[in-house]
Amino acid sequence: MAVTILFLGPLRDLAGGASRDVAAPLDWSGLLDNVGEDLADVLKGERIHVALSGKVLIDKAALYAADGDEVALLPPVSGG
Amino acid sequence: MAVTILFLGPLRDLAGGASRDVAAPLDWSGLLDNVGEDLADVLKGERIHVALSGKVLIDKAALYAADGDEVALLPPVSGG
Amino acid sequence: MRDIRLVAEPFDPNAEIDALAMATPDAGGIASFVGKVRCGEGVEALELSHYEPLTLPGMEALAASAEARFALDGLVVIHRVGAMEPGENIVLVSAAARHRRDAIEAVDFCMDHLKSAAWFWKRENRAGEWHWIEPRAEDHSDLARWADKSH
Amino acid sequence: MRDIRLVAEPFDPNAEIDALAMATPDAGGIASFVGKVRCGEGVEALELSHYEPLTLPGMEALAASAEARFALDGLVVIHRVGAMEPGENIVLVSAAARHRRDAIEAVDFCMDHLKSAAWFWKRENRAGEWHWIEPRAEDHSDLARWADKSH
Repeated sequence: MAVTILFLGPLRDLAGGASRDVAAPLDWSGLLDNVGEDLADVLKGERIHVALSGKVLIDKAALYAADGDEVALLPPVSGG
Repeated sequence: MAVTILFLGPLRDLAGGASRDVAAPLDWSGLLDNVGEDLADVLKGERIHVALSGKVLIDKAALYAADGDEVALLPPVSGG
Repeated sequence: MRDIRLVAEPFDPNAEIDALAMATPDAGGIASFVGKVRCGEGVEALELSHYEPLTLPGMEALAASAEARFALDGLVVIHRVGAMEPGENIVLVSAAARHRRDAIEAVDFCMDHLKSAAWFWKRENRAGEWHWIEPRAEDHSDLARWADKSH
Repeated sequence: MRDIRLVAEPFDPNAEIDALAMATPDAGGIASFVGKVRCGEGVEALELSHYEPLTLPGMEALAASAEARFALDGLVVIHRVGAMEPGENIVLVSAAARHRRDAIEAVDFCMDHLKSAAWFWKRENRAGEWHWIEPRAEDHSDLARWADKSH
Protein backbone atom coordinates (compact mmCIF):
# COMPACT_ATOMS: atom_id res chain seq x y z
CA MET A 1 0.00 0.00 0.00
CA ALA A 2 0.90 3.66 -0.13
CA VAL A 3 0.01 7.18 0.92
CA THR A 4 -2.26 9.17 -1.41
CA ILE A 5 -1.51 12.88 -1.77
CA LEU A 6 -4.43 15.04 -2.95
CA PHE A 7 -3.80 18.42 -4.56
CA LEU A 8 -6.89 20.56 -4.03
CA GLY A 9 -7.99 23.59 -6.01
CA PRO A 10 -5.24 25.45 -7.84
CA LEU A 11 -2.55 23.13 -6.40
CA ARG A 12 -3.82 20.56 -8.89
CA ASP A 13 -2.48 22.66 -11.75
CA LEU A 14 0.88 23.22 -10.06
CA ALA A 15 1.26 19.50 -9.32
CA GLY A 16 0.16 18.47 -12.80
CA GLY A 17 -2.55 16.20 -11.41
CA ALA A 18 -5.19 15.86 -8.74
CA SER A 19 -3.51 13.07 -6.80
CA ARG A 20 -0.39 11.01 -6.48
CA ASP A 21 0.45 7.77 -4.62
CA VAL A 22 3.78 7.68 -2.83
CA ALA A 23 5.47 5.12 -0.63
CA ALA A 24 4.51 4.95 3.05
CA PRO A 25 5.41 6.17 5.58
CA LEU A 26 5.50 9.83 4.61
CA ASP A 27 6.51 12.79 6.76
CA TRP A 28 6.51 16.52 5.89
CA SER A 29 10.10 16.63 4.60
CA GLY A 30 9.51 13.48 2.57
CA LEU A 31 6.44 15.11 1.03
CA LEU A 32 8.34 18.29 0.17
CA ASP A 33 11.14 16.20 -1.43
CA ASN A 34 8.58 14.31 -3.47
CA VAL A 35 6.75 17.29 -5.02
CA GLY A 36 9.76 19.18 -6.37
CA GLU A 37 11.28 22.47 -5.34
CA ASP A 38 8.76 24.92 -6.86
CA LEU A 39 5.70 23.26 -5.36
CA ALA A 40 7.55 22.66 -2.07
CA ASP A 41 8.11 26.42 -1.76
CA VAL A 42 4.38 27.00 -2.20
CA LEU A 43 3.43 24.30 0.32
CA LYS A 44 5.72 25.78 2.98
CA GLY A 45 3.68 29.02 2.91
CA GLU A 46 1.43 29.63 5.91
CA ARG A 47 -1.70 29.84 3.77
CA ILE A 48 -1.47 26.16 2.77
CA HIS A 49 -3.16 23.75 5.18
CA VAL A 50 -2.72 20.00 5.33
CA ALA A 51 -5.33 17.40 6.28
CA LEU A 52 -4.44 13.85 7.25
CA SER A 53 -7.29 11.43 6.60
CA GLY A 54 -9.91 14.12 6.89
CA LYS A 55 -8.51 16.14 9.82
CA VAL A 56 -6.75 19.46 9.32
CA LEU A 57 -3.34 19.42 11.05
CA ILE A 58 -2.58 22.25 13.46
CA ASP A 59 1.14 21.86 12.65
CA LYS A 60 1.65 20.53 9.15
CA ALA A 61 5.37 19.95 9.81
CA ALA A 62 4.26 17.21 12.24
CA LEU A 63 2.71 15.20 9.37
CA TYR A 64 3.22 11.46 9.63
CA ALA A 65 1.19 9.42 7.16
CA ALA A 66 1.09 5.61 7.21
CA ASP A 67 -0.02 3.01 4.68
CA GLY A 68 -3.52 3.82 3.37
CA ASP A 69 -3.59 7.39 4.69
CA GLU A 70 -4.80 10.28 2.56
CA VAL A 71 -2.90 13.57 2.73
CA ALA A 72 -4.87 16.55 1.37
CA LEU A 73 -3.03 19.75 0.50
CA LEU A 74 -5.44 22.65 0.95
CA PRO A 75 -4.79 26.07 -0.60
CA PRO A 76 -6.76 29.15 0.51
CA VAL A 77 -10.44 28.83 -0.33
CA SER A 78 -12.00 31.02 -3.00
CA GLY A 79 -14.02 34.08 -2.20
CA GLY A 80 -16.39 35.74 -4.64
CA MET B 1 -69.37 70.19 1.90
CA ALA B 2 -67.49 69.26 5.01
CA VAL B 3 -64.24 68.00 6.48
CA THR B 4 -63.83 64.23 6.86
CA ILE B 5 -62.00 63.01 9.96
CA LEU B 6 -60.50 59.52 9.69
CA PHE B 7 -59.67 57.51 12.83
CA LEU B 8 -56.91 55.07 11.96
CA GLY B 9 -56.01 51.84 13.75
CA PRO B 10 -57.04 51.64 17.40
CA LEU B 11 -58.40 55.21 17.32
CA ARG B 12 -61.34 53.77 15.38
CA ASP B 13 -62.45 51.87 18.49
CA LEU B 14 -62.05 54.92 20.73
CA ALA B 15 -64.01 57.10 18.30
CA GLY B 16 -66.73 54.51 17.79
CA GLY B 17 -66.28 54.63 14.03
CA ALA B 18 -63.72 54.87 11.24
CA SER B 19 -64.71 58.32 10.03
CA ARG B 20 -66.86 61.31 10.74
CA ASP B 21 -67.87 64.35 8.68
CA VAL B 22 -67.80 67.69 10.42
CA ALA B 23 -68.49 71.24 9.30
CA ALA B 24 -65.69 73.14 7.55
CA PRO B 25 -63.47 74.92 8.30
CA LEU B 26 -61.85 72.87 11.07
CA ASP B 27 -58.83 73.80 13.18
CA TRP B 28 -57.09 71.76 15.91
CA SER B 29 -59.13 73.12 18.81
CA GLY B 30 -62.32 72.62 16.83
CA LEU B 31 -61.35 69.03 16.22
CA LEU B 32 -60.58 68.41 19.90
CA ASP B 33 -63.96 69.93 20.87
CA ASN B 34 -65.70 67.70 18.36
CA VAL B 35 -64.31 64.34 19.50
CA GLY B 36 -65.05 64.61 23.21
CA GLU B 37 -62.78 64.97 26.19
CA ASP B 38 -61.44 61.38 26.48
CA LEU B 39 -60.39 61.09 22.85
CA ALA B 40 -59.11 64.69 22.86
CA ASP B 41 -56.71 63.77 25.67
CA VAL B 42 -55.39 60.89 23.58
CA LEU B 43 -55.03 63.02 20.45
CA LYS B 44 -53.01 65.66 22.32
CA GLY B 45 -50.31 63.05 23.08
CA GLU B 46 -47.08 63.39 21.14
CA ARG B 47 -47.37 59.89 19.67
CA ILE B 48 -50.47 60.81 17.64
CA HIS B 49 -49.75 62.31 14.24
CA VAL B 50 -52.16 64.16 11.99
CA ALA B 51 -52.25 64.17 8.20
CA LEU B 52 -54.12 66.77 6.17
CA SER B 53 -55.14 65.50 2.75
CA GLY B 54 -52.32 62.96 2.64
CA LYS B 55 -49.49 65.02 4.19
CA VAL B 56 -48.35 64.49 7.77
CA LEU B 57 -48.32 67.80 9.65
CA ILE B 58 -45.12 68.78 11.43
CA ASP B 59 -47.19 70.74 13.96
CA LYS B 60 -50.65 69.28 14.35
CA ALA B 61 -51.81 72.29 16.37
CA ALA B 62 -51.46 74.27 13.12
CA LEU B 63 -54.20 72.18 11.46
CA TYR B 64 -56.55 74.15 9.24
CA ALA B 65 -58.88 72.03 7.12
CA ALA B 66 -61.21 73.49 4.52
CA ASP B 67 -64.23 72.15 2.66
CA GLY B 68 -63.46 68.72 1.12
CA ASP B 69 -60.26 68.14 3.11
CA GLU B 70 -59.51 64.83 4.78
CA VAL B 71 -57.94 64.85 8.25
CA ALA B 72 -56.36 61.53 9.24
CA LEU B 73 -55.58 60.84 12.90
CA LEU B 74 -52.61 58.46 13.03
CA PRO B 75 -51.75 56.51 16.19
CA PRO B 76 -48.35 54.79 16.58
CA VAL B 77 -47.89 52.03 14.02
CA SER B 78 -47.82 48.40 15.10
CA GLY B 79 -44.62 46.46 15.49
CA GLY B 80 -44.39 42.70 15.55
CA MET C 1 -36.26 47.22 -11.46
CA ARG C 2 -38.52 48.28 -8.60
CA ASP C 3 -41.86 46.72 -7.72
CA ILE C 4 -43.65 48.11 -4.66
CA ARG C 5 -47.21 47.02 -3.94
CA LEU C 6 -49.98 46.80 -1.40
CA VAL C 7 -52.15 43.74 -2.04
CA ALA C 8 -55.52 42.81 -0.58
CA GLU C 9 -55.35 39.15 -1.63
CA PRO C 10 -52.88 36.29 -0.99
CA PHE C 11 -49.69 36.48 -3.05
CA ASP C 12 -47.03 33.96 -4.08
CA PRO C 13 -43.51 34.94 -2.91
CA ASN C 14 -41.86 32.35 -5.17
CA ALA C 15 -43.45 33.84 -8.28
CA GLU C 16 -42.39 37.34 -7.22
CA ILE C 17 -38.80 36.28 -6.48
CA ASP C 18 -38.61 34.40 -9.80
CA ALA C 19 -39.80 37.53 -11.62
CA LEU C 20 -37.10 39.55 -9.85
CA ALA C 21 -34.46 36.97 -10.83
CA MET C 22 -35.60 37.05 -14.46
CA ALA C 23 -35.36 40.84 -14.50
CA THR C 24 -31.85 40.91 -12.97
CA PRO C 25 -29.66 38.37 -14.83
CA ASP C 26 -26.46 40.20 -13.85
CA ALA C 27 -27.13 39.98 -10.12
CA GLY C 28 -24.98 37.52 -8.21
CA GLY C 29 -27.67 36.83 -5.69
CA ILE C 30 -31.07 37.53 -4.28
CA ALA C 31 -31.87 37.94 -0.60
CA SER C 32 -35.46 37.66 0.54
CA PHE C 33 -37.58 37.78 3.64
CA VAL C 34 -41.12 36.46 3.84
CA GLY C 35 -43.11 37.28 6.97
CA LYS C 36 -46.32 35.43 7.69
CA VAL C 37 -49.07 35.10 10.23
CA ARG C 38 -47.76 32.68 12.85
CA CYS C 39 -49.62 29.47 13.47
CA GLY C 40 -50.14 27.89 16.84
CA GLU C 41 -50.44 30.86 19.18
CA GLY C 42 -54.18 31.06 19.36
CA VAL C 43 -54.37 33.75 16.69
CA GLU C 44 -57.44 33.08 14.55
CA ALA C 45 -57.07 36.05 12.23
CA LEU C 46 -54.92 39.10 11.66
CA GLU C 47 -56.17 42.36 10.19
CA LEU C 48 -53.84 44.97 8.79
CA SER C 49 -55.20 48.43 8.19
CA HIS C 50 -53.37 51.22 6.39
CA TYR C 51 -53.98 54.73 5.11
CA GLU C 52 -53.63 54.62 1.35
CA PRO C 53 -52.46 58.25 0.80
CA LEU C 54 -49.53 57.69 3.18
CA THR C 55 -48.77 53.97 3.20
CA LEU C 56 -47.87 53.32 -0.43
CA PRO C 57 -45.94 56.59 -0.93
CA GLY C 58 -44.07 55.73 2.28
CA MET C 59 -43.13 52.32 0.88
CA GLU C 60 -41.96 53.96 -2.36
CA ALA C 61 -39.81 56.39 -0.39
CA LEU C 62 -38.38 53.50 1.63
CA ALA C 63 -37.49 51.66 -1.59
CA ALA C 64 -35.79 54.78 -2.96
CA SER C 65 -33.84 55.11 0.26
CA ALA C 66 -32.71 51.47 0.09
CA GLU C 67 -31.64 51.94 -3.53
CA ALA C 68 -29.62 55.01 -2.56
CA ARG C 69 -27.92 53.21 0.32
CA PHE C 70 -27.14 49.85 -1.30
CA ALA C 71 -25.99 48.84 -4.79
CA LEU C 72 -29.10 47.00 -5.96
CA ASP C 73 -30.12 45.56 -9.32
CA GLY C 74 -33.73 45.18 -8.26
CA LEU C 75 -36.07 45.46 -5.29
CA VAL C 76 -39.51 44.02 -4.61
CA VAL C 77 -41.61 45.02 -1.60
CA ILE C 78 -45.10 43.53 -1.34
CA HIS C 79 -47.27 44.08 1.73
CA ARG C 80 -50.61 42.47 2.32
CA VAL C 81 -53.46 44.50 3.83
CA GLY C 82 -56.88 43.49 5.12
CA ALA C 83 -57.84 40.28 6.91
CA MET C 84 -55.69 37.17 6.77
CA GLU C 85 -55.41 33.77 8.42
CA PRO C 86 -52.57 31.93 10.19
CA GLY C 87 -49.99 30.69 7.70
CA GLU C 88 -50.74 33.40 5.15
CA ASN C 89 -47.94 35.66 3.95
CA ILE C 90 -47.95 39.26 5.15
CA VAL C 91 -44.84 40.74 3.60
CA LEU C 92 -42.13 40.00 1.06
CA VAL C 93 -38.94 42.00 0.64
CA SER C 94 -36.59 40.69 -2.02
CA ALA C 95 -33.42 42.41 -3.23
CA ALA C 96 -31.16 41.44 -6.12
CA ALA C 97 -27.61 42.74 -6.11
CA ARG C 98 -24.22 42.14 -7.60
CA HIS C 99 -22.79 41.50 -4.13
CA ARG C 100 -24.56 39.50 -1.47
CA ARG C 101 -24.12 41.92 1.42
CA ASP C 102 -25.94 44.70 -0.43
CA ALA C 103 -28.86 42.33 -1.04
CA ILE C 104 -28.97 41.05 2.55
CA GLU C 105 -28.60 44.47 4.15
CA ALA C 106 -31.25 45.98 1.89
CA VAL C 107 -33.72 43.35 3.05
CA ASP C 108 -32.77 43.95 6.69
CA PHE C 109 -33.12 47.73 6.22
CA CYS C 110 -36.51 47.54 4.50
CA MET C 111 -37.93 45.09 7.04
CA ASP C 112 -36.83 47.25 9.99
CA HIS C 113 -38.55 50.26 8.45
CA LEU C 114 -41.68 48.37 7.45
CA LYS C 115 -42.01 47.07 11.00
CA SER C 116 -41.73 50.32 12.85
CA ALA C 117 -41.89 53.25 10.47
CA ALA C 118 -44.54 52.29 7.91
CA TRP C 119 -48.19 53.26 8.25
CA PHE C 120 -49.73 49.94 9.22
CA TRP C 121 -51.90 49.05 12.19
CA LYS C 122 -52.44 45.43 13.12
CA ARG C 123 -54.97 43.66 15.22
CA GLU C 124 -55.26 40.00 16.08
CA ASN C 125 -58.33 37.95 16.77
CA ARG C 126 -57.86 35.58 19.72
CA ALA C 127 -60.79 33.53 20.99
CA GLY C 128 -63.18 35.75 19.08
CA GLU C 129 -61.80 39.04 20.48
CA TRP C 130 -59.84 41.61 18.52
CA HIS C 131 -56.65 43.01 20.09
CA TRP C 132 -54.58 45.85 18.65
CA ILE C 133 -50.85 45.17 18.44
CA GLU C 134 -48.76 47.82 20.15
CA PRO C 135 -45.42 49.14 18.89
CA ARG C 136 -42.49 47.05 20.16
CA ALA C 137 -39.43 48.65 21.77
CA GLU C 138 -37.28 46.08 19.95
CA ASP C 139 -38.51 47.31 16.58
CA HIS C 140 -37.47 50.85 17.42
CA SER C 141 -33.98 49.77 18.51
CA ASP C 142 -33.67 47.75 15.28
CA LEU C 143 -34.58 50.85 13.31
CA ALA C 144 -32.14 53.04 15.24
CA ARG C 145 -29.24 50.90 13.99
CA TRP C 146 -29.53 52.50 10.54
CA ALA C 147 -29.26 56.05 11.87
CA ASP C 148 -25.77 55.32 13.29
CA LYS C 149 -24.29 54.08 10.07
CA SER C 150 -22.94 56.15 7.26
CA HIS C 151 -23.49 53.15 5.00
CA MET D 1 -35.21 21.08 11.33
CA ARG D 2 -31.76 21.16 9.72
CA ASP D 3 -31.01 20.23 6.11
CA ILE D 4 -27.39 20.60 4.99
CA ARG D 5 -26.37 19.26 1.60
CA LEU D 6 -23.78 19.28 -1.16
CA VAL D 7 -25.43 18.68 -4.52
CA ALA D 8 -23.84 17.89 -7.89
CA GLU D 9 -26.96 18.73 -9.95
CA PRO D 10 -29.16 21.86 -10.30
CA PHE D 11 -31.58 22.41 -7.41
CA ASP D 12 -34.79 24.40 -6.97
CA PRO D 13 -34.55 27.02 -4.20
CA ASN D 14 -38.33 27.57 -4.17
CA ALA D 15 -38.99 23.91 -3.45
CA GLU D 16 -36.41 23.92 -0.65
CA ILE D 17 -37.80 27.10 0.93
CA ASP D 18 -41.35 25.74 0.69
CA ALA D 19 -40.23 22.55 2.45
CA LEU D 20 -38.65 24.63 5.20
CA ALA D 21 -41.87 26.67 5.55
CA MET D 22 -43.95 23.49 5.78
CA ALA D 23 -41.65 22.14 8.51
CA THR D 24 -41.76 25.34 10.57
CA PRO D 25 -45.39 26.49 10.89
CA ASP D 26 -44.67 28.45 14.08
CA ALA D 27 -41.96 30.61 12.49
CA GLY D 28 -42.94 34.20 11.83
CA GLY D 29 -40.69 34.46 8.83
CA ILE D 30 -38.11 32.96 6.54
CA ALA D 31 -35.02 34.75 5.29
CA SER D 32 -33.18 33.35 2.30
CA PHE D 33 -30.23 34.04 0.09
CA VAL D 34 -29.72 32.45 -3.32
CA GLY D 35 -26.35 32.94 -5.00
CA LYS D 36 -25.93 32.14 -8.65
CA VAL D 37 -23.40 32.20 -11.46
CA ARG D 38 -23.57 35.73 -12.86
CA CYS D 39 -24.51 36.24 -16.47
CA GLY D 40 -23.00 38.78 -18.79
CA GLU D 41 -19.39 38.98 -17.62
CA GLY D 42 -17.86 36.64 -20.14
CA VAL D 43 -17.95 33.68 -17.77
CA GLU D 44 -18.82 30.59 -19.78
CA ALA D 45 -18.68 28.10 -16.92
CA LEU D 46 -17.88 27.87 -13.23
CA GLU D 47 -16.41 24.84 -11.52
CA LEU D 48 -16.54 24.36 -7.79
CA SER D 49 -14.30 21.74 -6.26
CA HIS D 50 -14.42 20.59 -2.65
CA TYR D 51 -12.87 17.98 -0.38
CA GLU D 52 -15.67 15.73 0.79
CA PRO D 53 -14.16 14.69 4.16
CA LEU D 54 -13.86 18.35 5.21
CA THR D 55 -16.46 20.30 3.23
CA LEU D 56 -19.70 18.69 4.39
CA PRO D 57 -18.64 18.32 8.06
CA GLY D 58 -17.57 21.97 7.93
CA MET D 59 -21.03 22.97 6.68
CA GLU D 60 -22.66 20.91 9.44
CA ALA D 61 -20.48 22.63 12.03
CA LEU D 62 -21.40 26.02 10.56
CA ALA D 63 -25.10 25.16 10.81
CA ALA D 64 -24.66 24.09 14.44
CA SER D 65 -22.88 27.35 15.16
CA ALA D 66 -25.69 29.38 13.54
CA GLU D 67 -28.27 27.45 15.58
CA ALA D 68 -26.34 28.18 18.78
CA ARG D 69 -26.06 31.88 17.97
CA PHE D 70 -29.58 32.61 16.70
CA ALA D 71 -33.03 31.41 17.78
CA LEU D 72 -33.97 29.39 14.69
CA ASP D 73 -36.85 27.06 13.93
CA GLY D 74 -35.14 25.63 10.87
CA LEU D 75 -32.09 26.02 8.66
CA VAL D 76 -31.36 24.86 5.11
CA VAL D 77 -27.91 25.14 3.52
CA ILE D 78 -27.48 23.70 0.03
CA HIS D 79 -24.27 24.15 -1.93
CA ARG D 80 -23.73 23.08 -5.47
CA VAL D 81 -20.42 21.46 -6.52
CA GLY D 82 -18.97 20.57 -9.92
CA ALA D 83 -19.44 22.40 -13.20
CA MET D 84 -22.25 24.91 -13.74
CA GLU D 85 -23.34 27.50 -16.27
CA PRO D 86 -24.26 31.21 -16.00
CA GLY D 87 -27.65 31.67 -14.36
CA GLU D 88 -27.45 28.42 -12.40
CA ASN D 89 -27.83 28.52 -8.62
CA ILE D 90 -24.71 27.90 -6.53
CA VAL D 91 -25.91 28.24 -2.98
CA LEU D 92 -29.07 28.56 -0.91
CA VAL D 93 -29.18 29.51 2.76
CA SER D 94 -32.65 29.74 4.23
CA ALA D 95 -33.49 30.26 7.89
CA ALA D 96 -36.88 30.15 9.60
CA ALA D 97 -37.27 31.89 12.93
CA ARG D 98 -39.85 33.27 15.28
CA HIS D 99 -38.33 36.75 14.92
CA ARG D 100 -37.15 38.21 11.65
CA ARG D 101 -33.75 39.45 12.79
CA ASP D 102 -32.65 35.98 13.88
CA ALA D 103 -33.58 34.64 10.44
CA ILE D 104 -31.87 37.47 8.53
CA GLU D 105 -28.72 37.43 10.66
CA ALA D 106 -28.41 33.65 10.44
CA VAL D 107 -28.43 33.89 6.64
CA ASP D 108 -25.84 36.68 6.73
CA PHE D 109 -23.66 34.68 9.14
CA CYS D 110 -23.82 31.45 7.11
CA MET D 111 -23.11 33.21 3.81
CA ASP D 112 -20.07 35.02 5.22
CA HIS D 113 -18.65 31.73 6.45
CA LEU D 114 -19.47 29.81 3.28
CA LYS D 115 -17.73 32.49 1.22
CA SER D 116 -14.47 32.63 3.09
CA ALA D 117 -14.20 29.79 5.58
CA ALA D 118 -15.70 26.77 3.79
CA TRP D 119 -13.60 24.31 1.80
CA PHE D 120 -14.49 25.28 -1.73
CA TRP D 121 -12.25 26.23 -4.61
CA LYS D 122 -13.71 27.95 -7.66
CA ARG D 123 -12.49 28.44 -11.16
CA GLU D 124 -14.11 30.27 -14.05
CA ASN D 125 -13.88 29.60 -17.72
CA ARG D 126 -13.49 32.79 -19.77
CA ALA D 127 -12.90 32.59 -23.51
CA GLY D 128 -12.00 28.93 -23.19
CA GLU D 129 -9.43 29.45 -20.41
CA TRP D 130 -9.84 28.37 -16.78
CA HIS D 131 -8.94 30.89 -14.08
CA TRP D 132 -8.86 30.12 -10.34
CA ILE D 133 -10.70 32.61 -8.15
CA GLU D 134 -8.55 34.02 -5.38
CA PRO D 135 -9.72 34.79 -1.85
CA ARG D 136 -11.15 38.31 -1.57
CA ALA D 137 -10.09 40.70 1.19
CA GLU D 138 -13.71 41.85 1.44
CA ASP D 139 -14.87 38.35 2.31
CA HIS D 140 -12.39 38.18 5.17
CA SER D 141 -13.51 41.53 6.57
CA ASP D 142 -17.13 40.37 6.30
CA LEU D 143 -16.23 37.27 8.29
CA ALA D 144 -14.34 39.24 10.92
CA ARG D 145 -17.56 41.08 11.84
CA TRP D 146 -18.82 37.97 13.63
CA ALA D 147 -15.73 37.64 15.83
CA ASP D 148 -16.40 41.07 17.35
CA LYS D 149 -19.93 40.34 18.43
CA SER D 150 -21.03 38.51 21.51
CA HIS D 151 -24.31 37.89 19.71
